[in-house]
Amino acid sequence: MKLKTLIVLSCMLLGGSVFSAAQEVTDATALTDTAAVAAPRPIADLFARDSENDHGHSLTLSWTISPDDGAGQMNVIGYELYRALSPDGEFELRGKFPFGAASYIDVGAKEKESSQYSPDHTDFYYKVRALTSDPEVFTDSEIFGPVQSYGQWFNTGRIPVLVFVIGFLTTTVILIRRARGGADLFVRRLPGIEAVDEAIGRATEMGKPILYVLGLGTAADIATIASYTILGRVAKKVAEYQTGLIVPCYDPVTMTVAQETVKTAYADAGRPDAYSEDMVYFVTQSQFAYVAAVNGTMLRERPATNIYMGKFFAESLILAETGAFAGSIQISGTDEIAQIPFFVVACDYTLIGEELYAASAYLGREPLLLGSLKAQDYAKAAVILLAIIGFLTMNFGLEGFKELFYISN
Amino acid sequence: MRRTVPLTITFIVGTGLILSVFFPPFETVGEDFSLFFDIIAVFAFFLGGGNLLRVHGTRIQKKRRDWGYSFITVAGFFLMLAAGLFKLWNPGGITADVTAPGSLFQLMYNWVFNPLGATMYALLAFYVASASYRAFRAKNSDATILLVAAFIILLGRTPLGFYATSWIPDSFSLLQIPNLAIWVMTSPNLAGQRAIMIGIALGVVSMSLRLILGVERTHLGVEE
Amino acid sequence: MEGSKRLSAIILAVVIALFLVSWIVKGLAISDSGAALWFSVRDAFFITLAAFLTLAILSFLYKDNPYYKFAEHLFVGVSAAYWMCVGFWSTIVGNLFPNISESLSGYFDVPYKGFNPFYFIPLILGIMLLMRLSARAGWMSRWALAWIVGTTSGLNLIRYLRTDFISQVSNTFVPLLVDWKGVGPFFSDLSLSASGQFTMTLANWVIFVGVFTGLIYFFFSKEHKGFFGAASRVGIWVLMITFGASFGYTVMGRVSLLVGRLTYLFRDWLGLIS
Amino acid sequence: MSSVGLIISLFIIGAGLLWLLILSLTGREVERRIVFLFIGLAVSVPLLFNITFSERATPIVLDVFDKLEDLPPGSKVLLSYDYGPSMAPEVEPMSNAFLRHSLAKGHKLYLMALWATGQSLVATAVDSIIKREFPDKVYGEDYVNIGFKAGGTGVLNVIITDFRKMYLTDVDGLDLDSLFIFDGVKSLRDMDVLISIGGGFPGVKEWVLFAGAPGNIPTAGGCAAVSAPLLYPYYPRQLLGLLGGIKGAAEYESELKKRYPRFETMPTPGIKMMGPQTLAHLVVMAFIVIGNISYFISRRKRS
Repeated sequence: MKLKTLIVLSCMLLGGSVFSAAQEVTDATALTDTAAVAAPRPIADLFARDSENDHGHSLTLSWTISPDDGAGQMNVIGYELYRALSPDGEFELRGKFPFGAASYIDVGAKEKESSQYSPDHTDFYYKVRALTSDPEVFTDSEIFGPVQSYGQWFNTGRIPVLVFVIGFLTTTVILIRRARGGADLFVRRLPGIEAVDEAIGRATEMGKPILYVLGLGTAADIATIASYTILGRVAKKVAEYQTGLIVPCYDPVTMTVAQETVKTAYADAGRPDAYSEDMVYFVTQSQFAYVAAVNGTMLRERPATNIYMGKFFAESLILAETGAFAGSIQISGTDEIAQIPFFVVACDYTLIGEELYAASAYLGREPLLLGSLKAQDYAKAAVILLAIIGFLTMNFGLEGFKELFYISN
Repeated sequence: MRRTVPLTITFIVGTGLILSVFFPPFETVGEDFSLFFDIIAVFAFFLGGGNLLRVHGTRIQKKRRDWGYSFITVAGFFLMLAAGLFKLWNPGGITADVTAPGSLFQLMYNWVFNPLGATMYALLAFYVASASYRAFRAKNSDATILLVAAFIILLGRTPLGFYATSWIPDSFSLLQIPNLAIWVMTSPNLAGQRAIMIGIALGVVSMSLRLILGVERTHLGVEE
Repeated sequence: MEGSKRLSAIILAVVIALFLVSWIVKGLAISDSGAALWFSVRDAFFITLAAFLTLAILSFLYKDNPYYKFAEHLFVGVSAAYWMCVGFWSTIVGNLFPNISESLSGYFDVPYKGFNPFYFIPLILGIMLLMRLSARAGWMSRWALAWIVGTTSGLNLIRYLRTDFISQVSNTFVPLLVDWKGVGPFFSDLSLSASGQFTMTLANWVIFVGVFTGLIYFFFSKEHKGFFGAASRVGIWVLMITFGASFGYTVMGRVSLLVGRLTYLFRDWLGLIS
Repeated sequence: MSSVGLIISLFIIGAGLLWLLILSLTGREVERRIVFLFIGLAVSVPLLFNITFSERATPIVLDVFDKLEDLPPGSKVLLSYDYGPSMAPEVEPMSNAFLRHSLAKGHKLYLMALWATGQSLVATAVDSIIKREFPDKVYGEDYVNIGFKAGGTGVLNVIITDFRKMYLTDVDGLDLDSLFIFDGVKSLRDMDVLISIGGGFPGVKEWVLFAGAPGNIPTAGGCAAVSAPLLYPYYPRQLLGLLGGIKGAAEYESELKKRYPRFETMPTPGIKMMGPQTLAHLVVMAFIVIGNISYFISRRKRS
């Protein structure tokens, strides 16, 4: 929503400012330039069509600039676009542009009650007025029309995305089937995940708890959801070993899900009574206050192991350094590229980017999950292949290959 | 049943959102859903606030370690909550912007919240140094590469880096440390980032697919 | 034990005394500049408070201590309420009310946008989420969570494909040789400037090889042996360069943050520097 | 008094590091609080005692400096303020340095802004630098402020062919034709160099793509450190040179000080801000070296 408002606002601002700039040009020139201005020649080839790949209420216009724009008499300072419902009807101003402009997308609102409403399937007639520094002197173009706007049902500009979605989905489903059929799927070691079991054992021996930090992600981050799977696994082990578990949460929704996850894990481990609501608690939804509190917990509870999995930002190093100072073993994983270096430097084990997502499949060892992991590898192989082809085609000047990957909007 | 319904909801919502991208009439569904998400998150704040009070209440009640400090948390919470919800000291009254200058809310933000946050953030300057000292050691080939790359960048940002290699002629200026630092940032660094990014994108796509298909379901909790 | 208790009491007394001194001195300084009494008392209090809180957080570097605990607990309480208030005013009052209720919009003086039944979706889901506080209707909260997870996966799948995956892949399509002029000029110009085509070509090769080997490192279903093993080794090296470089590059930004806090202490509070 | 404190504190830092180095030769580890202490000193001492280091300009900065230096006096330099107050601490030192350099060299200076917030910053710069330090420079002859026009890249598209279609007057409402400095100036193509300061949108990148590259006009830039890596790829083909963050500003300032005796006493916020930075970087590097020494010594001892 915020983004949407922002875009709308900035469009309005931009539109408004171009408009006002054009306005200033006209007004000021009128004041300074008293000499008579000759009428400019009109623009040519005015053409309007429905805008592609949208939900209607929008028309795309193009024209050839007036011969007096930047050449000839050099007296064109801008254009105005007018629209009417019939060729001899009342023309309404739709836009103002500086000189040199030769195209415009006339977007109306789709809500009927809006003042900017522009109906679909309605005939419109357009004309473009070439302006001079004298507001009295201008030339209109020939009228173009009728033209209608209408919505498309399918956005062809996004075909590359669709192709990939379908390809990936098919591969995943096929591989999951194959895995279900009993095909043995190899998965390489992930030292960071293997260390988890070891670390829980160590915590049990030391009689100290395990601290699990889900990061600053909300439930809207896939990394956080990936983290639940690992949390579920850790909680189950912890329940079996009867070690303590501390899960301070940053986001209330995240906390809710984490509570469910841990509760389930304790039930699965056959110790539902050992679960306590105090294990998973909310701290605060403010980055550095959260860090301050977790830092305090680390030095006061002295957990044997700290596990950081999910989305992390600037706090990554503060947490990891304090944990190292407290003498805990630290295992981390994040998909936040800027923070991976800090975890790599300060933690004992780090799951780098994609490894975080692979971890859940690795832990589950279910054929379903392994099948999807295999599909990821196929996709990477495809990327490498494409990169080689791209490398070669670029060298022989075949830029067209790259264009295939162009997503229009 | 209690598990089937949630899995079905996830499947329908997920597939619907993916498809909406390709069909212009439904293009804005994603934005609307993100907005809905924000609204639901605010409801969750009440869960969070309630949980916070419960945790600290228990600490005070059971006189757990450091229970006295829990009073401070609770007091700070209620003071700020009152300042924000009732717009205390706000020159514009209840309809004014909550962060209007002069309001207690804004004062607390400027003089308590902000300095505390900024100082926590500033601790990073210290931790960057202690982490460099502890971890940048040539223990093996990987660690050595990490160390050398970091050292080149650090050197490139001090006059030392310039003086150390200023004798290199301009036609070989790539080998001068400040330029080398720029080159490292723009070439190998870019390559590494890109590999990680592609990997992450695939991981996210695959994970989302698993969630939508209901293969991954840990987050949904117990079967009752 | 007794001794350490007395010591901390003395320290506490000193800290409080210093706080009061700072409050008074600052207050006098502000009222000298012509501010009203109430404002100088208030501003001096807050300036001193901010300075002491800054020092309390910094004291954590030495060790955990009561002053840090105080600052930490205050911070947690204040920040939790801060986000609740902002969320309430901006989202519930700013976005939800204008779409569902004219009288509520009127009460809070926000422009009413007309009744939109779709806004009952988040309202209902939000209430469902709160249901988890009840033992019997707790299962309802899972429906809300399922909706959230569905939204998250649907939106992220497309977003990552479009912005990260496809665009990053096509950016890797770079020419192997950048306008070849012959062997001589190729090796004679090792400058950073792009007229040195060696640099440009090298950069393209590094990017290509880096992405190639980096992706091989991320292969999960292949054992890292033979060619794969060698390639993934190189991949790890590329990643290590990336991590080292990013780490080194951030140091400057982090120091700036500390400069900011110290400037506050030295200039705004103590007035040591101008 | 302050120089005594300065010497003492620098001595403490230097001797302390040396002592730690000697300790590390015995394979001993330094406690982290000691590391913290040194970082604290390295940042606060330069702040308190105003320590500065002479910066040596890197080619990417020197290229801009030399361009302004090599142009004959009277050349036309356009400076665009494309930033707001939040970015100002990092980039304002750059715009000030460009201002001083161009005027001292005798270039004609055209000031404008693509950010609305930039216009008031231009006005401040005119009052605090040009009027105060260059009282002999005449407005409308040696420099001009045409202010802000909205439209971002749209503005660039227009003024690359004609200033007067976008700007009829300067910021004070004076007709461009009445200003001596605009005699014979039609568009951006008449400028000898374009400089954009600011890393946001519209900013350096837009100047390169919409003005510098299509008009074949030398374009230079200055930006915050975070945006610098995104702009490096344009150097040096489309971008003459780039000042990245405080370091870039400090390098330019020191180059200016070196070549122009009149700027001996000018305020150099860039160089000043670099003091804590440089010292902190040196301390971090020293600790990396110390850490490796003690690591190797203790490993040898063990084996």
